Amino acid sequence: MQTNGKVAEFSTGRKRQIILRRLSPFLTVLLLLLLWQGVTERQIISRILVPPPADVYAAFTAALADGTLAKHTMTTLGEMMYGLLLGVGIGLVLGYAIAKAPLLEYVLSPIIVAFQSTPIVAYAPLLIIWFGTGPSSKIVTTAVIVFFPALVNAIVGIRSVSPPLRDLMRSLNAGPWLTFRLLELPSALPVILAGLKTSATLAVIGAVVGEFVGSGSGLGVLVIMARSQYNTPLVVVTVLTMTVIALSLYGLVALVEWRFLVWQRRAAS
Amino acid sequence: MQTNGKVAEFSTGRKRQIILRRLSPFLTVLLLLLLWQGVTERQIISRILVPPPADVYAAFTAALADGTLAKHTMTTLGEMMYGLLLGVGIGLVLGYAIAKAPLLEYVLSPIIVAFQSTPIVAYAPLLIIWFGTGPSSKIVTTAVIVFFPALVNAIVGIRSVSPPLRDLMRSLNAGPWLTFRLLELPSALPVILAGLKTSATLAVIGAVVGEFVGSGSGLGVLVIMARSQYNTPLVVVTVLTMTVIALSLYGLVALVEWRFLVWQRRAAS
Amino acid sequence: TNERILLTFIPNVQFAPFYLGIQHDVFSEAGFDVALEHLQEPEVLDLVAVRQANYGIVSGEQVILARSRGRDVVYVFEWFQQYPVALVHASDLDLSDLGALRGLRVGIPGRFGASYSGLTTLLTSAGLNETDIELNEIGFNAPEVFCLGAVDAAMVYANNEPLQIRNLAAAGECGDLDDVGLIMVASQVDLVSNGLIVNRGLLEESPAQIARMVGALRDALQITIDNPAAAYLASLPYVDTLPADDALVVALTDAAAQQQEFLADNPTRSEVAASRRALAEELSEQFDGAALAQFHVLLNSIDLWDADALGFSDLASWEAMRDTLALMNLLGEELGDLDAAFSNEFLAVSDE
Amino acid sequence: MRLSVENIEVSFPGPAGDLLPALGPISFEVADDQFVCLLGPSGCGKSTLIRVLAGLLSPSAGAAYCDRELIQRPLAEAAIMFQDTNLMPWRTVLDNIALPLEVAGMSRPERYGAVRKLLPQLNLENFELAYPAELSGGMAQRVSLGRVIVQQPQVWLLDEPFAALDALTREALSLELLRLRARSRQTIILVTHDINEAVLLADRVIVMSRRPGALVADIPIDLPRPRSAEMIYKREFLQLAKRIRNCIEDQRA
Amino acid sequence: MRLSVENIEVSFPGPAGDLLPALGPISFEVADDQFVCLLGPSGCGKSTLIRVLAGLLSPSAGAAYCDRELIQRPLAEAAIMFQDTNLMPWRTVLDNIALPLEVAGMSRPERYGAVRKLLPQLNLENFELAYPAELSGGMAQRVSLGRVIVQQPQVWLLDEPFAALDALTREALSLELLRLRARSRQTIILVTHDINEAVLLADRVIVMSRRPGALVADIPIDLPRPRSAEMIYKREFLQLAKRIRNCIEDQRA
Ligand SMILES: Nc1ncnc2c1ncn2[C@@H]1O[C@H](COP(=O)(O)OP(=O)(O)OP(=O)(O)O)[C@@H](O)[C@H]1O
Ligand SMILES: Nc1ncnc2c1ncn2[C@@H]1O[C@H](COP(=O)(O)OP(=O)(O)OP(=O)(O)O)[C@@H](O)[C@H]1O
Ligand SMILES: [Mg+2]
Ligand SMILES: [Mg+2]
Repeated sequence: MQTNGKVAEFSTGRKRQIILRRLSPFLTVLLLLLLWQGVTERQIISRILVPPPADVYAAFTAALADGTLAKHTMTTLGEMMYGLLLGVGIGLVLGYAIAKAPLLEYVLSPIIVAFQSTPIVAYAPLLIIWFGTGPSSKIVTTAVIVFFPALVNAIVGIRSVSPPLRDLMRSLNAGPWLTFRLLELPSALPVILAGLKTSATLAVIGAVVGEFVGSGSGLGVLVIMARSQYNTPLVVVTVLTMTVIALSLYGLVALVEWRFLVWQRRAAS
Repeated sequence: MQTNGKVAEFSTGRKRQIILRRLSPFLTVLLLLLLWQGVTERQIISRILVPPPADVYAAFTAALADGTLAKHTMTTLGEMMYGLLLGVGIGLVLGYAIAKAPLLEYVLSPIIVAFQSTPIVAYAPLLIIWFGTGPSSKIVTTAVIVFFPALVNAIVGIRSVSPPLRDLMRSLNAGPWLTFRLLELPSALPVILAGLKTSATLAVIGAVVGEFVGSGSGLGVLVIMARSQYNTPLVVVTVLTMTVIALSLYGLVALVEWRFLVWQRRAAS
Repeated sequence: TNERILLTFIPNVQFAPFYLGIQHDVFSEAGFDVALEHLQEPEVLDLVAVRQANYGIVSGEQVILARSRGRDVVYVFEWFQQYPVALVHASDLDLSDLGALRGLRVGIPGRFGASYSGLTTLLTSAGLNETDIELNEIGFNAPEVFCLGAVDAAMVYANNEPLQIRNLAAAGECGDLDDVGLIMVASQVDLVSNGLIVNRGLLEESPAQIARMVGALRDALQITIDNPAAAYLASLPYVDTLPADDALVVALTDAAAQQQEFLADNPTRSEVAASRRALAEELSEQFDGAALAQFHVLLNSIDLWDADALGFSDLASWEAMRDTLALMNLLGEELGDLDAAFSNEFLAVSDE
Repeated sequence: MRLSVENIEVSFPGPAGDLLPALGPISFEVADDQFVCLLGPSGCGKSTLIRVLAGLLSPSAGAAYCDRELIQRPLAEAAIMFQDTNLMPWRTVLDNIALPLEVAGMSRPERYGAVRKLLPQLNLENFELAYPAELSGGMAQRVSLGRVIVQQPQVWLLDEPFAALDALTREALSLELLRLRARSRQTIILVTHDINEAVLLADRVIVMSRRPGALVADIPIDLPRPRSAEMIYKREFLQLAKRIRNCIEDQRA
Repeated sequence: MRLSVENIEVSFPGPAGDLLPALGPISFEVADDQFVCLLGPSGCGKSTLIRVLAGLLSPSAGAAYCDRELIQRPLAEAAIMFQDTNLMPWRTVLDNIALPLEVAGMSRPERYGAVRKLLPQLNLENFELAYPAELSGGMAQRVSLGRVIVQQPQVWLLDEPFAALDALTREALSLELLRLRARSRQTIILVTHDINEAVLLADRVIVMSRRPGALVADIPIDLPRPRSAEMIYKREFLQLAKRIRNCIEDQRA
C-alpha cells in the first residue's frame, strides 16, 4: 500500500516536472512579449528603435500575406541547410581524423583557424567570383562558420573515449566502422551534440552574413532592405524569423540529446 | 643494458615526435606561402584578388613602420580580450548554473539562442545608443559571439561529471566551491577547452564585426579602409594579423590543454 | 560646445572637409568642439532621429525614406551638389543610348541605397524595367568583379571606383580593357544627394546653433574646394591608410602654400578649378598612380561638391528623388510635405 | 560512535517508471566502536545500505541514526570506501589519497607529508606520481583505502575493500586495519564476501537475505583480541565460519 | 588451443620518461584445453600478461604464441574478461552482453535470443533493461562474464572474474564454467586471488613473483574431474592449497 502510494506520488511529481519543462520556453517568450509591450508603451526606448508588438504583428501579417517572408525564409533555410550539412559534415569527419592522428591538428590548425577568424568582407570578392551571387556563396559562408564547433567538439569527444572500452572493441576484432558506430559515436555524442548546438545557432548568422555580401533574396537581404527603408517593424519580423529558425534547429539538437542520452539522465538521478 | 638501450631509443623517438609536432604548424605555413607565391606568379588567380607575397610584405613593413598596424591591432586586441573575458565568463557561469538546474536551460534558451542568431545590423542602433561607438560596443559584440560555445560546452562538461565522484566529494563534505575546483573543473576541462577553442577563434570575428558597425580604429576598420581604397595587399596584411591573433589565442588554449591534460594523454598511450 | 557629427562608412579622404574643418579651427571658431564618428547610414539617421546626436551626414534619399517611417529629421545643407552615383562600363561598349543596357549584366551592391535609386533612375529615363537587365548583387566589390569580366557594367560612386578600375587596367590586370566610360545619374535627372541633417527638435530649439554649424561646414567645404592639397594634408591624421610618403607630403605642403598665395587674389571658381587640374598634372609627373589614387579621389569628389552657392538644395531634386523612391515602392505611409524635409534658410542666416 | 538503522527500505525507479525495492526493511544497531562485517548475496543491497549510512542516499522509508542523530547528510566523522575504486583519473596517487585533506583545507606540504607516511603500509611507495590508469586493479584499491585511512575517521564504511587483493596483501592490510583500530577504537562496517575474513576481523557478522536484503542472522564473534592469521585454524573460528556459511546456504532454497 | 609465452617482458613508460618493468621475463606453455589459474601478488603483472595473450599489448621483449602463431592482434577464438567490468554505460544489460554478437553481425532478434537464454544462469533475469550505473558491483561483474560466455570462445582469458561475488554465486558460476567447458573443452586462463578457487577449478596453478612478475611455481592439480564444492575438505585438496600458500608466503621475505 505504502509503496503503491509512493509510486503514484513519484510519477505525478515527475509528470508535473516534465510539463513545467515543456511549458517554460513558452512562458519565457510570453514574459518577453509583456516586457516588450511595457517598454514600448512607456516609451522607455524610442518606438523608432523598438517598435511596439502591434506594429510588428501588422508588419508580420503583411509580409506573410504578400509572400515576401516565405520567399526570403525559404532562400535562407535552403542555404543554411546545405551549409550545415557541408560544414558539420566536414567538421565531424576532419575532427575524427584529427582525433586519430593528432599530428594533423598541428598541421591543419593554421589553415583552419585562419578560415574561422577571417571576416567575410576580406574575401568577399573571391567568394563572388568563385561562387557567384547565388546560394552557393552563402552555403560556403555558412559551412565555414558552422564547421569549427563541429570540428573541435568532435576531436574532444572522440579523444575522450575510454581506453579500456577501446581495448574491448579491439578484443572483439571490431573494424573502424563498427568501433565508430558502437563505441566512439555514442561515447562522444554528448560533446558532439554540444558542438552541434553552437553550429545550429551560428548557421543562421553564416547564411545571413553571406547574403550581406551580395544577394537577391534571403532574410539577410530582407533585413538590410527593411533597415534601409527604415521599416523597423519589418526588421524585427525578419530577426524574429531568424530566431525561430535558430531555435528550431537548436530544439532539434536538444531533442536528439534528450532521446539518446537517457542513460546519462538515469545515471545522474 | 638492453633496457637502457630501450630507454634511450624510446626517449629519442619521443623527442623526435615532439619536435616534428612543434615544427609542423610552421611547415604548413611555409607550404601555404609557397603555394601562394606559385598561384600569384602563374596568375592562377588574378593579382587583383590575391596579391603576391612580395606586395603584401611591402604593405606589411609600411604599415608596421608608420605604426598603423600596431595602433589598430592594439584597439582590436583590447576589445577582444575584454569581450572574451566577459562572454566566456558569463558563458561558463551560466553554463554551470544550467548544468545544475536543467530547468534554466528551458527557460533561458529562447533568449540565449535569439542573442546568438541575430545579426548585429539588426540591433546596431540600440548597441550604439547603449554602448556608444567606443570600445564597449565591440566588447559587447565579441562577448555575445564567444558566449555561446563557452556556455554549451560548460553545460555538457559539468553534466558529464561522474556521479560516483560527485558522491565522493559529498561524502567529504566538500562545499560547492571545492567541488567545482577539485572535481567539476578538472573533469569538465577537456570539453570546456574545446568550447574555448571555438570562442577564441570567434573572438576576432566578434570584435571586427563590432567595428564594422561604427568605429574609428581597429583591424575591422583597417580592413574596410584598405578595401575601400582597393589596397588589397593591406587587406591581406590586416587579415593575416587577425589570423595571427586568432592562432595565438587558439595556441594558448591548446597549451593549457597540453599542460593540464597530461593524464588523458598518459591514459591513452 | 562638444558636438558629435556622425559620418557614414569609415574614415576616408572623401570626408576631408570635416577633417580640415577641425584641423584649421573652422569648427572651433564657430564655437564647436567637434568629434567625428563613422557609422552605417541608417544608424546615423536613427541616432539623429532620437537625438542621440545633433548632426549627421546622410544622403537625401535616406531623409525621404526615414521621414516616411516617422523620423522627423531635416536636411539643412546639401554637401554633394551632384548625385555621386554613376554607371561604369567598358569604353568600347556604346551606351550613348541608354536603351542599349537591355540584356546586359549590371552589378550593384544590393537592392538598397543610393546605387539602387541611381540605377532605377537611369533605367526609367531609358524607358527600361529592372527585368530588362540582368541584375547582379555583387556587394561593394565592383572594381574586381567588373575588371574580371563578371559583369558588363556596374553602379559605382563616380569619385572612387572608376579611378580604381582605371588604375587596375593601367596595371594590365583587367584583360583587354583599356578605358571605362561613365554615365552619371546626375546627367539624366537631378537627384538630391548627401548632406547634413538635424533633428526637428533641435531645429526648433536652437536654430542659431544650426546656422553656425552650417556656416562652419560651408566654410570648411569651401576651403577644401579651393585648396585640396591642404585638405589632403589635414586628412592624414584621420585616415591612417592614406598614401603619404615624405616626398608626397613635402610636395603637397608646397602646393598648399602656393595655393594660399594664389587664393589671395580672389580667383574665380573656374580659375580655381583650373588650378586643381594643374596641380594634378604637376603631381602625376612626380608620383605614380597608386601614390596619388586617394588624392585623385579627393579631386573627383570636389568636382561633385563644387557649386556657385554651396549647400543649397532645390525642391525639384527632392521631388525627383521622391518619385524614384515611390516608383521603387520603398516608401512608408507617413510621407508628409516634402517642404518639411529640407531647409535652405540656415544658409541665408549664416550669410549675415 | 553508535549507528542505528531502523526499518530502512530503499527503492529505485525502474525502467518502466515503477519502483524496485533494493533493500530492507532492515533494522539493527551498531554499538560504539563495534566492528561489524556485512555479508550477503550479490545485489542484496549492501552497498546501498552503506550509502545510506554515509548520508549519500536517503532511504525511501525508515531512518538511520548516528549517536541518536538522524543521518541526513554525510557526517564529518565518517569515511566511505566505495566498492569501485572511484579515483579521479586526473590526479596522481599522491593527490588522490590527499584529496580529503585538501578538502579539509590542509596545506600541500602537510598533506603530502601525511600521505607519504602512509604509502609504505599500502605498498605504493614508488607509485606516488602514477595516474590511476597506470595502476593495477589491486593498487587502485589500495589507493582508495589510503584515501579513507588518511581521514582518520571515527566511523569507517568499507565496501569490499580487499576484493581485488591477493591473500597476502589482504591479510597484511586487514591486520593493519585492526592495528589502527586498536590504538583508537572506532566503529567499522565492512562489506565482504569472504567468510574467514569476516570472522577474523569482526565483533559481529550480519548476514543479509537476497534482494531486497533483510536481516537473516546477526552473529556475535566472541573470539579474543588481538586476532591473528593463525586463528583461522582454531576450532571456535571454524565453528563460527561454519555457522555463517550455513546461514548463507539456507537461502539457496 | 595451445598458448605459449616465451621470455615475455613488458615495461611501461614511467612518469620521468624512463621505463618501468611491469612483467617478466616469464615463459610457460598451456597445452590444448588446459585450465590454468594465475596467482600472484597485487601489481605483479597478471593483468598485463592477460592483455598480452589477448593481443591487446605487444610485449617489450619475448613473444606469445597461440597454436604456434605469433599473437599480434586479438584472436577471433579468444575472449577476454577485464578486471574492471568495462561495460558501456549507454547500453542496457541486454545490449552490453549482446555486444560481441552485434560486432559479429548477428541480427537483433537472434542476439537478444541468445543473451536471454544466458540471463538465468547469471541471475540477471529482471535486469535486462537496466543500465550499468543501476547495477550492483557483483551484477556488473556477471554482465561482464556474460559478455564472454556469449562469445563461446576457444580461449578464455578471465581476469579475476568472481572477485566481487559472494561465496554462493561464485561457486555457482565457477561450477557453471566447468560445466560449459566439460561439454566442449577449451583453454582457460583465469586470474584469481583465491587459492581454494584456483585448486578447485584448475588443471594447473601458476604462481608469479612480485613485480616484475616471474614464474615462481607451476603446480599441476591432479584432482579428479568432475570437481565439486565438497572436495575442498579432502586431504589432497588441502595439501595442494597448503603448497600454493607456501609458495606465496615464501616471497614475503
Ligand atoms: N542507482 C540505482 N538505480 C537503480 N537501481 C539501483 C541503483 N543502485 C543499486 N540499484 C539496485 O539495488 C540493488 C542493490 O544494489 P547494491 O549495490 O546495494 O547491492 P550489493 O549488495 O552491494 O551487491 P554486490 O555485492 O553485488 O555489490 C541491486 O539490485 C541494484 O540493481
Ligand atoms: N598503462 C600502464 N601504464 C603504466 N604502468 C602500468 C600500466 N598498466 C599497468 N602498469 C603497471 O604494471 C604493473 C602490473 O600491472 P598489472 O595490472 O598487470 O598487475 P596485476 O598483477 O594485474 O595486479 P592486480 O592483482 O592488482 O590486478 C603495475 O605495477 C602497474 O603499475
Ligand atoms: Mg555492492
Ligand atoms: Mg590485475
